[in-house]
Amino acid sequence: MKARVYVTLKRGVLDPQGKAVCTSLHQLGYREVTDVRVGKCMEVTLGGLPRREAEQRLKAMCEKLLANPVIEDYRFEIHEE
Amino acid sequence: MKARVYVTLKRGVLDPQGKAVCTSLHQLGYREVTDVRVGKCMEVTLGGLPRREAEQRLKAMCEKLLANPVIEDYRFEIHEE
Amino acid sequence: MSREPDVGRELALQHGLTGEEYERAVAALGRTPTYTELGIFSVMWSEHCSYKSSRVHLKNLPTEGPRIVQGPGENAGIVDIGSGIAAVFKMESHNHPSYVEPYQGAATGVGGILRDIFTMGARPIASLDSLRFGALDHPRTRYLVGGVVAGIAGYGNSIGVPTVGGEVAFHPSYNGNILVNVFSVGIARRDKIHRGVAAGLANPVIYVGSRTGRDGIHGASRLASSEFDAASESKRPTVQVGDPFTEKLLLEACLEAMKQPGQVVGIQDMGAAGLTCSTVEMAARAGAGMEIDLDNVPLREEGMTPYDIMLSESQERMLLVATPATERRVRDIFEKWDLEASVIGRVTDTGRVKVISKGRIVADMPAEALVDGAPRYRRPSARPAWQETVQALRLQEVPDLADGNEALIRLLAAPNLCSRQAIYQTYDHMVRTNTVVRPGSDAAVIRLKGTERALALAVDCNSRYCHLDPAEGARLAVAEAARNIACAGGVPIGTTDCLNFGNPEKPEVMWQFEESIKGIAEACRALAAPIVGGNVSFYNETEGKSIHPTPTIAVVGLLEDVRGALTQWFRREGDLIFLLGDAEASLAGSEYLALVHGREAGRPAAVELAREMALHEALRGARDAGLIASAHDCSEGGLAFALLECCISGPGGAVGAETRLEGKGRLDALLFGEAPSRVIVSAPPESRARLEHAGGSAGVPVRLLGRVGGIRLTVSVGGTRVVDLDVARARSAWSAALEEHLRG
Amino acid sequence: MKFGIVVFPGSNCDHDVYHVAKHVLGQEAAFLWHKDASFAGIDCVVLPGGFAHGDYLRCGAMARFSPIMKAVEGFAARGGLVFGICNGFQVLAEAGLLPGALVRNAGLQYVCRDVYLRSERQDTPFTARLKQGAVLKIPIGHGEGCYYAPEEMLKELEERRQVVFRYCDAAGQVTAESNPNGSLRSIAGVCNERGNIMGMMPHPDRCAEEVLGSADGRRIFESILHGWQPARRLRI
Ligand SMILES: Nc1ncnc2c1ncn2[C@@H]1O[C@H](COP(=O)(O)OP(=O)(O)O)[C@@H](O)[C@H]1O
Ligand SMILES: [Mg+2]
Repeated sequence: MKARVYVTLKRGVLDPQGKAVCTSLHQLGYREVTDVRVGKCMEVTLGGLPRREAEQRLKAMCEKLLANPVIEDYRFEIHEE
Repeated sequence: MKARVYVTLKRGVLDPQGKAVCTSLHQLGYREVTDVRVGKCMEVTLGGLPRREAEQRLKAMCEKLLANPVIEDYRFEIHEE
Repeated sequence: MSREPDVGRELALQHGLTGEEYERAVAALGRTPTYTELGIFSVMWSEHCSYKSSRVHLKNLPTEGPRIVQGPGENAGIVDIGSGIAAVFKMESHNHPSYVEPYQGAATGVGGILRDIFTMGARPIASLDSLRFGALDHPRTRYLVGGVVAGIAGYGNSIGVPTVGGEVAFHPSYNGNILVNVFSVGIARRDKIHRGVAAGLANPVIYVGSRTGRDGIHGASRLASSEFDAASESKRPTVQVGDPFTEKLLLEACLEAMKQPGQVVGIQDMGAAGLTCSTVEMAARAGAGMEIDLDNVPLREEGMTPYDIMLSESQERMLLVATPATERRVRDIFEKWDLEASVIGRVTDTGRVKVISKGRIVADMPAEALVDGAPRYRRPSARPAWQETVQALRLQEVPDLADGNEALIRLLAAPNLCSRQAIYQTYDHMVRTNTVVRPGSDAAVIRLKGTERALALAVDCNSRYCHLDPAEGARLAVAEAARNIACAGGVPIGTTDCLNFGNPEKPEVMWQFEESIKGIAEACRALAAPIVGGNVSFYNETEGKSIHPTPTIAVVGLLEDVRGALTQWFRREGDLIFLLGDAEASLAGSEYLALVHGREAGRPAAVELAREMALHEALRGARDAGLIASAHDCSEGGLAFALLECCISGPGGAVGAETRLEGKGRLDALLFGEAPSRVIVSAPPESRARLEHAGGSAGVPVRLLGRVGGIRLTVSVGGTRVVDLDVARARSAWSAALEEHLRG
Repeated sequence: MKFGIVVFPGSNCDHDVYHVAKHVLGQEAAFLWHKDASFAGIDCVVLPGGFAHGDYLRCGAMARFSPIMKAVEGFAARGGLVFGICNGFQVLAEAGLLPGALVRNAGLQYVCRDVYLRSERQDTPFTARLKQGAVLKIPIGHGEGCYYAPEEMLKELEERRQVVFRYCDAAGQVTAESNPNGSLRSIAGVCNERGNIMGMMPHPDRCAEEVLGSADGRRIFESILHGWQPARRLRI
């Protein structure tokens, strides 16, 4: 089973990296871009758990380790294979 | 219009970050996790282009700036709002 | 497993061996090599690993001296610095990988040189980076600078070894082939030095560190030993990714294992050509043999063949030899640091490296034949026909200046002359709390805790000089690096080099190389700074166009008393300013001529090594006697630019100076002409007589130029003010320029 | 006094702090391996700079789960002094022992240079030797040192006077130009409510001796000595 975990900065937290990417895209001529936010995406492979339990455990992983609740939001999707 | 761009390391390319996260999850007791790969996800807001053209331009942005084709793969999805 | 290709001449050619080399390989084995063996030959006999084109010339370098503990031939050179401690240092290139993937290329370059240092039992204490990029207006340059600098920072900062200095230059000859040379120095107790030897029959051979993946297969033979072309793109999978965290663990674990005498018999990092190079070299150095079983090598990927495993260049791996009695303890130490350690073989006395996989012998080769038996070439060399042309410089065609202000303003923001702060500020240059003189002065000074002493470190090469006159350029590079050391108050004790050249199969390139070696040898001999190790990087070409010859020189100096360290900037209002050395300088090969007149021509002013040496001694004498407050080498940009740097490069802000130059001839040459063996010092007025006397007895001219003070730098020649600048404004323009250039 | 210096895999200023404690201050010092948890005889625990566990994911994120962090928490709860420098600050913030988070520098780059700090209060064990308003010259070396906390939390911090250091200019003025990383309210160091845990991004360990260009950092270590055992005041 694979899960994709997305971790993004909370609204309100400055994202200088996103801003820099946006500026670079403008310099390259992509003027249509009005905003960029940069986050992390993690592909987690896990084995042998019923989906319900996997969800619970992933939620715990996110809250404990994968995201910092002061600055980040997270969400995840589970894909069976 | 919003696009989500995912940039991940190519298969076979060492992902020290993913390795470290995986080890950490094990130490926290999440033994069911067998692999973690860490990538970037960018939320790009763009305005006023027909979808077809937006796709082409996003592809070019990825190849020129957002991903490093030497070690990274990318994919993106477009969401109209 | 898929069937291995049939080995024959054709396949050998595809592996980069020549027909004769293949025959030599067959003769060495007495049979046709297996596929794995062919792979091993191809990397061991690649230019990068075998030095086949350079060896005959490198022999001519001076490598001995009373302080030298270990000259070239080991992973790094070793120089005694007293109190039972030794400095262990070396410089390495990572040019091609950095062009292909700048961040990872540069990062793994740092990782590689650090392993060379701690392999010897030394703790790395400082690094320097010498970088060459193409012209700023070349479309890839900014991207490459960003990636390389971030890669050096990313790896060095993380692992906690300060990058305390370096150099950066831009020139179109590097448009398609940048240079990334990294120097590192470590400290070891003299009685705890380790070497890469596989000694002791039946001793266990232990693999430690990261798992082996498919990264970098054929990095040494394909990337580092052939020219670049459009097809290089397809070589991309050979890029390796660095993991500074694992290396940090490896560093600590290795040092811990080596601390206990006798616990580790021999140790070598797996750098270029990975497991192949480490097994073969360790066996050959000890005159012993080794038998390894690939089934015990920790792998990262599935389906790896013996060929892949032997040739992988995965980073952060080491090979060490313990004893049956110490094996357990060594493994415990690595376990403590969360690292894998697995016994992959034993030391034998057969003189052969035998590789087994799944019960089958996949390679069985004489170690000697792979190392000392490697081909050696005395390649044809010829002075290029254009050498004459570029050396011709008719100054009559170059209009002189009436006033130096405008030119100086241009120089201070020029890519090759402006402040490097934007780069070195992204490097942790203070970790380990030894950095007494930080980047931004002629040489960095690193104190040695527990002693009064310090090391001074500098790296240099002006490749325009080398292009115009390779032998002289090399002499000048050594002289300047040593002069930088002297300016900081140190005595040179050893040198390492990184010789970056084009394709050695071209006679002109070979000639440049030979000339450079001659120059380095002469200068190192004269300045008593023997070469203890280095690196040759050939094939720095793109589409047939070679880079300027770039023999980068790093000199390590010793200060007996760290409190005697000097910096380049003026320190006190009212101090007098002197020039030590001759005022005479030349526009030939100067930055000014290139920048303002777009010409790179002439023969650079030659260095007289005896005078250079006398200058250094006079300088140190004056420093020891407490006569001087600052010392700065006059290099690119000439006297006027050096004066300006003395005014604006101090961390506390700008300070003015009022100066007067005497000189006949052209004003541009007087202000911006370049010449070796010149140093600007500042000294309190009461030192004047003694300073002049000291210079006189050493045969070094001492000329009063003016006085520190005010908020402007003025230069008068024959009663006319030819320079008059607000130093605070100059400082901000100089400081901001590089960032602006890089932003575009 | 005995300093305990936590060694995480990836700590790289552990030796620097040890040197200050032992050779500059002449105190006792011991390394505490992250897998151990014995604090016997330790008076002040220091979490040094570096990149614990590679700083992968987020700085300090993984280090907070090292076995020793439970012990650090217990030690602090009993009133022990806990001092996080640079990466150590990041670890304490991730562990929730200090409020807020350290995020990527606004300029995106790692920055290594001297900055100035203003001491905001004297009544902590870490600043006993620094008058309120005192200005220190001190190096920074980080890529993720931008202090962030949500607005309400910032308000609370200010009300409870938990901001210990702010970036400022040489004259002690807090200005936008003197803020090297975009930290909110120019915050460079904070403490917990009780005042026995402090974290700061700048490196006092890098400026505890004149030969390194500034000895201002020594005053923080001396404060710890002074504040911890007033009986020893005369010896300093
Ligand atoms: N790539 C770099 N990394 C670190 N420091 C650098 C780098 N390039 C230049 N520097 C530092 O900037 C200062 C000026 O360099 P440079 O102009 O080459 O000096 P010089 O002319 O004395 O050789 C030196 O202190 C040098 O160490
Ligand atoms: Mg130089």
